[in-house]
Amino acid sequence: MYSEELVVGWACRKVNRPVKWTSDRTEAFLADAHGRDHVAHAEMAMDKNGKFLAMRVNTTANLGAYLSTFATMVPSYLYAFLLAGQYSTPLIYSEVKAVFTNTAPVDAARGAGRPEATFLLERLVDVCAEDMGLDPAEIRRRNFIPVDAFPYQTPVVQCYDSGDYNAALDKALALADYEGFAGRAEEAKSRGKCRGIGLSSYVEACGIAPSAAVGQLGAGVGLWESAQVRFNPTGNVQVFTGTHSHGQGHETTFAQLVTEQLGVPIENIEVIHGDTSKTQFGMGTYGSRSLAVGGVAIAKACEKLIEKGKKIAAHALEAAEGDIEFADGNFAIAGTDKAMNIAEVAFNAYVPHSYPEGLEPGFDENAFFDPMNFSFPAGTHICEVEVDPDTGVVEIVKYSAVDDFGKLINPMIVEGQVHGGIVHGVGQALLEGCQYDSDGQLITASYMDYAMPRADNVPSFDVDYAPTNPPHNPLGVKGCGEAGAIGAPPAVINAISNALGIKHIDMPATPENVWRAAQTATS
Amino acid sequence: MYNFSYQKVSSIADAVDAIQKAEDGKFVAGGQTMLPTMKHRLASPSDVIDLGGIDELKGISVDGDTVTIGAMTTHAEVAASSDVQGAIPALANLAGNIGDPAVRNRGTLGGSIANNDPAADYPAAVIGLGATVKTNKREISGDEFFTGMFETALEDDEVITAVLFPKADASAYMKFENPASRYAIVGVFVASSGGAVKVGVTGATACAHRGMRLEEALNGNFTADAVDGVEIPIEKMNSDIHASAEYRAHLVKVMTKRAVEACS
Amino acid sequence: MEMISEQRIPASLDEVWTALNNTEILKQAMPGCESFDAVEENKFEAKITAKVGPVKAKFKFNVEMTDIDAPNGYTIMGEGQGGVAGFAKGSAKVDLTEDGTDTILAYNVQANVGGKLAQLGARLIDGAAKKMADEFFGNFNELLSDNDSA
Amino acid sequence: MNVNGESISGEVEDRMLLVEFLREHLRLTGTHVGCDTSQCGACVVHVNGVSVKSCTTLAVQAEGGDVTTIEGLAINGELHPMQQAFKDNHGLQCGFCTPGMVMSAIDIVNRNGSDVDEATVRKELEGNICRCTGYHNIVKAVHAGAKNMGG
Amino acid sequence: MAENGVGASVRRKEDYRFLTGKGSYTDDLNVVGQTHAYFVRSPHAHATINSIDTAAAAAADGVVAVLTGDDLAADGIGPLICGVNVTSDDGEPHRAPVHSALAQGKVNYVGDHVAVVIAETLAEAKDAAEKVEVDYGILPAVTDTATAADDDQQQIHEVAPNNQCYNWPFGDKAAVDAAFESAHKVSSLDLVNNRMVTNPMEPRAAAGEYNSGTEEITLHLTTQNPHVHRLVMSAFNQLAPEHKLRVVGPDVGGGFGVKIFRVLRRVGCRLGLP
Repeated sequence: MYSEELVVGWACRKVNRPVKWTSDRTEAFLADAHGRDHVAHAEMAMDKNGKFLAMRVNTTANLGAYLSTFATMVPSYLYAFLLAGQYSTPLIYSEVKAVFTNTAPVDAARGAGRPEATFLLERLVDVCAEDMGLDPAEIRRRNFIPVDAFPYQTPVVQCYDSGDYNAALDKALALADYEGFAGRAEEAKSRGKCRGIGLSSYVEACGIAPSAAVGQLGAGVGLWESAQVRFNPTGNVQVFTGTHSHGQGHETTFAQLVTEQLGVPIENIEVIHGDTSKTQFGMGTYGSRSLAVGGVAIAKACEKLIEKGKKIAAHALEAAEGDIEFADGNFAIAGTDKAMNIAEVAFNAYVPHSYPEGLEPGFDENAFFDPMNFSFPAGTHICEVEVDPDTGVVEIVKYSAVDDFGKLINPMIVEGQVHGGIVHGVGQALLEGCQYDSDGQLITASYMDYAMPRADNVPSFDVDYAPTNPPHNPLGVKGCGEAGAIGAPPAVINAISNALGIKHIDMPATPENVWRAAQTATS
Repeated sequence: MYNFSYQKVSSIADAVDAIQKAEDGKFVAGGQTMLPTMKHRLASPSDVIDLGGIDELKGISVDGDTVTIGAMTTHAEVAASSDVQGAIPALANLAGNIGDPAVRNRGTLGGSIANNDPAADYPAAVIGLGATVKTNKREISGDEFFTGMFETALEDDEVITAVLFPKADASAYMKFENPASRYAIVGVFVASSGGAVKVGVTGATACAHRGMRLEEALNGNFTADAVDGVEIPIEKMNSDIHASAEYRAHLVKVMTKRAVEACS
Repeated sequence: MEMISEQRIPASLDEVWTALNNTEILKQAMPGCESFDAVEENKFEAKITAKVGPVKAKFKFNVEMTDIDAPNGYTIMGEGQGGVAGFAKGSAKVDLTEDGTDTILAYNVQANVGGKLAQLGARLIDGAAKKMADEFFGNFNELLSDNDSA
Repeated sequence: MNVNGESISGEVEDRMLLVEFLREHLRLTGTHVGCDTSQCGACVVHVNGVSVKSCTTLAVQAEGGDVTTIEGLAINGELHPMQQAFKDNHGLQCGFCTPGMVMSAIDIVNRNGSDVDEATVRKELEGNICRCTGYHNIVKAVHAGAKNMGG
Repeated sequence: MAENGVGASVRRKEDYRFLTGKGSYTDDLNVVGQTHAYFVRSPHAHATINSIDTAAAAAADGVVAVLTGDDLAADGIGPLICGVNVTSDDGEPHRAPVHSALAQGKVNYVGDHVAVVIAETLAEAKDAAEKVEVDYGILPAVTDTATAADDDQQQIHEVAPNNQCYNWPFGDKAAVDAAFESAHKVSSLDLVNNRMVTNPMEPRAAAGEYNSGTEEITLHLTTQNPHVHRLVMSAFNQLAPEHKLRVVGPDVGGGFGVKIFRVLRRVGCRLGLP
């Protein structure tokens, strides 16, 4: 939460007038919570086959001037608990020092902790591959958690639900034509360009979260989600969710869940969110949780409606409740053609002229869902770049992503989330760097100096899926909103390192930094 | 923005009259730099005198070896002009890469060179092509027009009317963009005419300038390789979070080579 | 940022030193300076309108002279408030050395800005500071040269 | 001025920006403000048929001009081909940059024709920033819209 | 049914309004009698606030009120909270400095909130904000992540010695060290994870309305979770009882984490529950 929000709420009562405040972009740069800002040292111990034996990580995390709402958790629980990644490393030790500075507060930013962990680990794995003389794909394969080991308990608290990391890697390698890379690199060389390819095999914990788990970590409320599915007498449906959509398309995805389950035409379903006076208490949208947690709550409310509908239909059709079956929007007496559709049931529920005692009028159900575990999307992203060694300019020539999000409710929307996440991650890797001078003045406080990714900074992407079935989630879904931002940064930096034959380059890999690295690499 | 008084004038005489009467007046051409500055309250002119209504400041004409572009001609108009494309394609190309399409639809040639931002594109072309800046008072050679960071030879009540660009046998502009603002970190305009080479450099130093050392090397040996031996003095280069002086000096050479290659 | 430069001034070291302590000369040399008044010994208040391209901001500077080593040099420091534009602070360490009949004035300038100027003008700060310092010492040189010929 | 085909007149302060006039006086809030340095493009409208950033244009400068905003594209509830293409291709997520993006897209097609290539589309969208979509689907949408506009 | 059900790439229901300019974002809301707020922010990264003189601003054209941290404290509005506890290696909870919504006594970063001006128009609020005189005592600033906790650094918050919020070890160090001792090969890497600004395209906004008849505050916010915003503002900031506070997140133009209010700690205690 922010000062401005509280002050506006307080001030409108104090002056007894409506008060509006809107940030301009410069204020947003100054006072919106920033993200990331770690310095870290990481080490991996290996046996002679390149098998990971243990990892040690030392991290300093900048929290800014004050603690923002989630500041403490991002570099701790959302970071260190993801350090196992896709690997069966048996021993992990992490130390995180969180510090205050005279800079804007730092808090959650797309991925929150998980991109930091993934960048560190997936860069380190490439360094390990180089040190062991192994192909980056090979060292990953040797260390992946095997498909038959799920659910898999990592040494850092998290217990992964499901995954088939080899499947995603193989599919991504094929999609990226990894085999053909050497030829493309040769061809690029003839044009004076350095071509590189980089892998990133990430896992993340989202679908935040099981209340029991976060309770143990010091959270004082649960992280369930709520839903209410209400039929109006004329048969259309209002779905109230405690989640909140700000671009994710809930009004569509959630309507799809309801149309699938209840058989009501999608145009007759309205999803309502974001108003404390309209919707029941809910936890909101972040940590890729809306579908994996909120969607399940909706499904459960729909189940309750079906149960209730059976009672009403049984009464109306003069049958035993046990004989009523529900399918495709119709309540029917099993083995007969006597049936009524769900809209008729709804009308009946609000016109209960002859209801027996015990049958409650109304057709409106609530449900809450508290998952047993996080959901653990994973995947392999492969980035191919061409570096112009004369200028240091990096062009992403090909980007392939294969993700496991479990079951997809709306593939179009999921793919859009992947695209957006990738570009957020590419932005971090190549363009975006927030800089303060030594006096604490923010010198990247506008789009004139803070480089946002534009359409011509990125190519179109090749996206595919290697789904597994998460056992804890009744819908079989995992979150997808943050995956790209988590997977992309190491894929891009690994590709640049590969192109130049260097150990590492820090983000953002600006043209000057890349040019300097290229100078060092060739000298 | 602070308040000010806006006047749209329809003749140069009215414009001059208005600025002389104003306490602290400013001409606005396209306004693409001035309005954001005023919005941030970093400038507070008492009067804003809009030159957009003066028809004689607009338009493009080709006469023999000279392309004349009115000061209030927008970047988009220059980029799209078949006259400019035919006579000096590098100039059309330069105009078509200033800012973004919406900015190009309002930003003007006169506004750009009068502002003389150290990272603006047009000054490189004015210098590289050896253009002449025509005002309501006189004609100023490109070399003499740009006098320092954001400074020009213009007097307070002087209005640019047009820029006269001589055709070149071959010319090219190569720009290395700032990834955030898309201004030039370094932009180099190379023009070759009758064996004589001119090089206009922007972005690199406090003010656009002629690349004399580069010209020396390229006169008589108009090849990219000729640039290799040229030493670019680092101490004069701009340095900021986007590019150090050393990197800028390097880019001046790379962009020059690429411009020379594009000329052939 | 930091920058180092020098001026050769056709005047004696003592003349230059005197001028460096003359508020009227300092005022005339400073671009955009409207007033430069002593408030106490070695402390001054200056009003300056700084103009860099489209940006025009009025500053009120508190100026102080320190490390005074007459007649060989001093450090002149200023901190200015520019209202909504932000603030600027800078110092110039000035060293004088005699060279024949001329004096070499070497200056080492450090400048910083804060507020909107820093937030929006990062790419221009170094250039603008250098320009102002060079103009100031250039004007100063000219003023002394004119004095000589007068 | 003429806004979305309707003649509009009003007294405004000289310092009022076109975007402020549209949003505050005419309550045409589809045109958004996403930055203060003319970079993001959320405020793009058409003035006399070409795209301009309404946050960097004074209202008085548009006097007598024809202004088209996102609200003026759909006719009788039927989406403009470019709007339809954005919907069909999932070219928007949070919707905030979308009005400016659509106005710029139409301008791109107007200038480059219906067979504009991908590199040109990407290059010419440089004045419009989107944080949600990763541009992939926007580029697809502009191509689809270009075809529909052309046909 | 299946064509619009699970697994179908259904075109979005929300798109029509966004594509026709009919989305309703917080800044699009306009109500009768609306005033505009503009914040006076610190231009300094680290400074004491010696005094704030609001008289000239309060007297400026169109100004409705100029409010500071003292006014906020006088009305009993609580400071902003951090939601999650992390236990440091000394067994103590993480160090949590008080964060008043309007600074009191000290500012700690450029952009920190010093005062708010409320006026009839935004331009008037900005004009008046320039008239708020703040006397700052400038302190050295700490900006570098790697060295912020070094002994010679300026102390920012009294409660956090060495500018350290926590040091949080996790894992079996002895076992890990032993594994490193006997490893065939150790690879290592130093890296920086660069600071980002999240930049949803819609800047944050808030619009508040108070109904003195029902004593209810309605707050429209660019929020990712309105209920939690309400809960915290009620339980921790004492803005209003939960049933007298309505929080609405209308159309929100991107969040990416920057518009969250997250998990909170100790709500139960605050509410007097076990």
